Amino acid sequence: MEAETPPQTSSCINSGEYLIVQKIDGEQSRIVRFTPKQKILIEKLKFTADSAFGKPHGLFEVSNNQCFPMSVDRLIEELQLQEAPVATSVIDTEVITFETVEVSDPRVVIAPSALKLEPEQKRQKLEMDAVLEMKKQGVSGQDLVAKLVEGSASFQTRTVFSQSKYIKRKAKKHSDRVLILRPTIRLLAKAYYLKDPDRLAMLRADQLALILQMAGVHHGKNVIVFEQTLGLITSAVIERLGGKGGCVHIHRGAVAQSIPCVHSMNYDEKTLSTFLPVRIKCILAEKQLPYETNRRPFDDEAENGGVEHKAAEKIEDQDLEVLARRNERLDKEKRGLEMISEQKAHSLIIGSRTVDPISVLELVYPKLAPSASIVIYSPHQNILVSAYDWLAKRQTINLVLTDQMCRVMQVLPDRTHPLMAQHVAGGHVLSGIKVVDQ
Amino acid sequence: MEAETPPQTSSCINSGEYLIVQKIDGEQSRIVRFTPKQKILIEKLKFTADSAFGKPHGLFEVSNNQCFPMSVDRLIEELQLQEAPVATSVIDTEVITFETVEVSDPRVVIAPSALKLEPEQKRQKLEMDAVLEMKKQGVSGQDLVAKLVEGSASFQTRTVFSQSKYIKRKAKKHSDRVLILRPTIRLLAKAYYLKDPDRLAMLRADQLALILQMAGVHHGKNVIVFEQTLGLITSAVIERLGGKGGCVHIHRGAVAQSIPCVHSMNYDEKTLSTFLPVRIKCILAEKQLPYETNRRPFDDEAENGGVEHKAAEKIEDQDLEVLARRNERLDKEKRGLEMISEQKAHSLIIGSRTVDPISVLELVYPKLAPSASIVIYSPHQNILVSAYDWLAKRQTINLVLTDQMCRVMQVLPDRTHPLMAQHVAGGHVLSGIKVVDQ
Amino acid sequence: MTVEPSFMLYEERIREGDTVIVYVTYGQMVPTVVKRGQTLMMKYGALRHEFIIGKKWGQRLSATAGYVYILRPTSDLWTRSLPRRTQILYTADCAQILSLLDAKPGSVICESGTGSGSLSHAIALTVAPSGHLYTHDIDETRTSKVQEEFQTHGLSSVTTAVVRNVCTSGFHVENSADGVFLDVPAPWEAIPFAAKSISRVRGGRLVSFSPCLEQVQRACLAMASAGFVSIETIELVPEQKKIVTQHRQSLEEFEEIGDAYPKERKRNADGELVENTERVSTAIVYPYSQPTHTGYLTHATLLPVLE
Amino acid sequence: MTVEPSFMLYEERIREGDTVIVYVTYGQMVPTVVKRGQTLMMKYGALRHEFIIGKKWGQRLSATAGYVYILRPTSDLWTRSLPRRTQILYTADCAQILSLLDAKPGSVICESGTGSGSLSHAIALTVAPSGHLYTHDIDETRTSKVQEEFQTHGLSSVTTAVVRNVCTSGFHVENSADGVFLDVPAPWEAIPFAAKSISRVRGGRLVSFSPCLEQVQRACLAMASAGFVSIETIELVPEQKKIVTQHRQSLEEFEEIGDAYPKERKRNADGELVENTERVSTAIVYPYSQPTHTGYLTHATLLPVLE
Repeated sequence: MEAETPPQTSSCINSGEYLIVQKIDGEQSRIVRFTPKQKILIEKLKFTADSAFGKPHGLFEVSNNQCFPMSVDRLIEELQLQEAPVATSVIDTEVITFETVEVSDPRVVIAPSALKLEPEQKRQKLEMDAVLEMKKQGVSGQDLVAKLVEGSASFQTRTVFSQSKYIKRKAKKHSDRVLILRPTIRLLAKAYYLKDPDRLAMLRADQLALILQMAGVHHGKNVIVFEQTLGLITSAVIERLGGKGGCVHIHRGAVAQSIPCVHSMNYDEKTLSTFLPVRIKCILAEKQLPYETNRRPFDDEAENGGVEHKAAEKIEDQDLEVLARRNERLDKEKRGLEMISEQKAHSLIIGSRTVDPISVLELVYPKLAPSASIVIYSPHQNILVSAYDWLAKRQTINLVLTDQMCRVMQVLPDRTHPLMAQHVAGGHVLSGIKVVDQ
Repeated sequence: MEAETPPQTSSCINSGEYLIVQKIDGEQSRIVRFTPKQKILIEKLKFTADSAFGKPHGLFEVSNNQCFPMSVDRLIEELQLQEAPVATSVIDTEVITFETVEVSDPRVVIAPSALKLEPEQKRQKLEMDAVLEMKKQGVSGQDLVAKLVEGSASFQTRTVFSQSKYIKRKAKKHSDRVLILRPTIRLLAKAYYLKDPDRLAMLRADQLALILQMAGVHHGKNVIVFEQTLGLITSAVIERLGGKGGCVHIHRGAVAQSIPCVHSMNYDEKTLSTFLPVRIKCILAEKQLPYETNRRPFDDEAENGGVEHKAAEKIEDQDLEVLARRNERLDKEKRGLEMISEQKAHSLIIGSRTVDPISVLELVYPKLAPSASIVIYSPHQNILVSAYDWLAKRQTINLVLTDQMCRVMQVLPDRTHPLMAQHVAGGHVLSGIKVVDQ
Repeated sequence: MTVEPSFMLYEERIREGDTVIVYVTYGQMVPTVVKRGQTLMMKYGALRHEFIIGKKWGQRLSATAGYVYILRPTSDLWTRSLPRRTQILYTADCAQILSLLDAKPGSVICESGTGSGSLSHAIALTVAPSGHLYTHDIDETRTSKVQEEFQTHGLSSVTTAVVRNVCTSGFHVENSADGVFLDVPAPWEAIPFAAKSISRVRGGRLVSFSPCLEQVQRACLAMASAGFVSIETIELVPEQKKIVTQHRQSLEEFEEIGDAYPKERKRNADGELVENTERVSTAIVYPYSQPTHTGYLTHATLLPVLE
Repeated sequence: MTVEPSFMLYEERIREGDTVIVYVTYGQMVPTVVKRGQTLMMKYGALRHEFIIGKKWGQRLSATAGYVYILRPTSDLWTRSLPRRTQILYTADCAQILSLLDAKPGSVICESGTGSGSLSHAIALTVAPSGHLYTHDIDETRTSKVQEEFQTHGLSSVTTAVVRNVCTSGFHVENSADGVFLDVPAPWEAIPFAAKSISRVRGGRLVSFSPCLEQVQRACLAMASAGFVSIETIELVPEQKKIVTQHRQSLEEFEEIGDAYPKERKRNADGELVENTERVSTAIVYPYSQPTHTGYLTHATLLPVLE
């Protein structure tokens, strides 16, 4: 048995840390590196990173460009106050009318005749200037809601039920509560999926979870990964290895790039020791190649990336530190290539967007250890059907193609149903096990 | 306006009628032609067809090989008696344990060690002989359940909740209540789907409904159908036309065969007047061909059919009646071919199992009226992707590929959830609209 | 004799008074009644109605700033293009409801509420010419709007629109319907009335649409108490896909040209133009965000009453 | 020094004491502990354990009546082949639960109930070697069985199985867990105890699995009252597919040879053997009947407590 790793006792926010920022009841999730003097922006809320340093991860209230730790108990009291009238079993037609507004069905054309403003929107429009004025004056979200509710002409005539709805809607719009959390694979997956599913090959968090389980990724395993999912699969594998085993990351160019999901997990050195980037070139050549020192690595991906962080490497040959880093990289690559050539890999994960998985299988499959798990993800079922045929011809067993629906339920008194609309883009997972005859 | 068709006032069962037979709470649905002296069998229940003649369609109780009309009120009283204890909010672990038994997951291997009999099954096994004996003596299902419950050793020790479950399970097994219903497209679709999804190209009832709506099938429309779904699509179209318009049914061989779903709907002559079978040969030749009187039509389908009824046609050239029928057939085929050649068809529906839809499109698409709806069903997404490409090249507009999940909910007090397992095989629906430039 | 325009006449060419669906793109359709002297103003330009009359259905026409297609109205196109006044039942649910009602020419159907009239049109077209639709709503503006539409669409003779709260006053007809459809906030209140409206001698079908499960639970209990059998609740979740062409890059190609902007040719390391890689047609879920729930459909049968 | 067998040792060859998964077909797998002198009896023949020892993991072996493969146990294979003692959590749910718990090496996780031990194994393998699983069940036969399995599988040092009703007595550890998983009939009773078991300084995650919506509704209320935030309920519905080769018959071919028994060649009208038509590989839903619901997963976060 290995020595125990110390439990993560520090839940204080440090400068330089990547963090997840969410508004309570908000839609977005942002991954931000908190550096001194930085302004953090989330759904129109703004505060300085410095105001968070040294505070424990968790709930904050934003006011005057500063964030202040806030007790969860207070939040819950407020929520219960808002929810209380809802918990009765009143049902009125407003339920349905309101939900109609929430559904954004892209198949519906709103004909000109329907484009008139709803009465309430009209009211809101008139109030907007006042709201902006109050915000400027630094009135907190909570007070803002109170003022709005007070001033709403029609509020007195509403039913108890729709009153609570009204308060809640307002609270959502003007909330100034944010969660500042340590990134987890699950939160990263969700944030990138909602932000740009295309760049992530439409990989949903629930499918990522399935991939890890089907590939049997645990402490000490050797896993080969080829992915086009912003480093998400690689990062998840690294976390699950927990500092022992290896995650061979097959990458384009001289240095692994466009893998923000690896960087933003704030991994310590021990955890990162299993991260073994290997150049495609070396895989193609079936041996380690020297670096061509006169050429800079391809960097068009960094240009097109549109991601919030990029590999910090800049190659300057004179720099000793850089040389040391290159040597470390070569050492790790050597370990990765040995894992392949010596048939020591227990799992192969392919998460591809443009590359045909068969092209990877042709090079890597023969080098897998027998009994290895193969898991291939693609947003395109056709691509996996071909891969299935390829694997079936090589007597791969336990072959199965799965797809899964993941729906969020709205659970509220007398209003329980699946969400009316949701991001559903996703892919398919093909898995199997390599066996040998002799 | 046309004269009104008389409302279907006769709800009495006639000899020669096709009927749907279901047990209350049963799993199966059978389509049977009730003829004199016939024995009707449904989930181990047996009665003579004669005992149903002249009675209204609806609920029956079976006893001594006879069926007797039964009032729904009695059934409901009994059900409420059974359900009453369930309506409380008691929850115990039995809920979950019991549901495990219900789930039949084919992916699970029951290892030898788990193959021991559950205690309750053991008890039941011992009781089985007694049950069979009572049944022979003509004891009704209701009494049988009473006796079983009485005699069950463990019954007294059960909770109220599981007692009601127990009664219900027993009631289900020994129920002697059957529904004898006039067939509807919906019931036929469900019955054939559960019986043999392969022969039906896995077409589910909910997808059939979507096809009809996307194809815009209504009174007076002209619709071309090529299908390999036992006549189900054709029959549904005929019903929706209601005696006006045309349903061109493109079929193999000399006579339309393997279309039990058309026969078992008991259509009157007026409704059937829109059924226009056209031979593939004539479509290929782009003209009506004479019958080759010396050759019998292909009939291997009738052999392989495995369906409960087949086209009653037998060709005997001497027979005048047969000649008359052939002439009628030729007349209808002529109408069908004219509808195609004169570009009068408003919809094309393809529901294929082995035939490439493109092969049908090549012959029929150019002949559709502009603004015609095209709807193609296939269990294979790949096949529809090719058809999509074919149609897109011909400027077909409004192209969309849809798939839909259809889940049944269990709605019971404190036990509401989607069914744990269900038939899910199905297909995909591609639809579009033909337009013209000039 | 002049014939009134109707959704149920299938003439080859467009006449004045016809309702046409002006199709711009998949997401853009506008229903219009053709009337001399009028001009349709769209995002993509103007189109004079004179220009539409006499043209073939399904024909492509030039507007001032692009092409449009003039389509024959169908139940589905009407649902997708109608002016939205309230929550709307989409084609997948409409199709299923017609099937669960066993609707066909000759059926007598009661509906409440009328709402946008999306389902009302689907039912009217299905039961015509010998059946009838009675549609009920508590909001007079809705019933009169749908009545007006039925008039314009040639469906007046098979429809009756009634201002009525079916939960308190029941349906316009009793002992005569083959099917009843409910889309009301408290279906359990309307269910005993639904049973009354169904023909005793023929029996009939009931379908209730509810977004929330709590409504479904109460509706199921009410149906059982009202004598309905074969009670079942289903949920449909359609998924829309589109076809795209997809790369099948080899690892070598990926190393050379990367994955970015696959539509363009790329220069390789030696400055040569590199061919696009092999592509296949494939279906992807699109749009990425889709409706994942509309409502539960609870359906049941009322058997004929034994005399 | 002899090393004890373990799911977490990745030797190339099989040793005595190892648990192997004997794979016959997709639906047929048997887990066995290899022991000299024993023989595995299967439907497809007998296999002497002597014959297994020293072989490579993943190797094909001949039994008396056919081939089998000897696989290295993984979390998924164990779930699919384990002796079923009770309701079981399948791989799709296990995978999701691990993710929702943010489980990783070093995590301290509490679970109740233990049940078949399917999820227990998945958790133990994930948190090893520096984390710990505390699994609770009211049924002593289940905890002792899983304890025995953990022993055999080399997972004892990272697991503790406790006979305990968490709904009345809470969890074995307090103020120390990173995650709590509940699969109990009345989760709302256990939720306040779950909050207590979670580390105050680190905070943690809660996941509750319930088949019925009524359980979910009460659990959500209980979570909110116990101070959890970001409460969300999801449902997973996996769909399994298999690849088949599918005809692309032309209409002419269909007219000639029909659609029946496509695997055989057919004689045409002139008695000639006709070639099979073109085929493509395609995915179909298989088996036709599949699990469509296991349970809802409600998950939430307990934030670190401000000191």
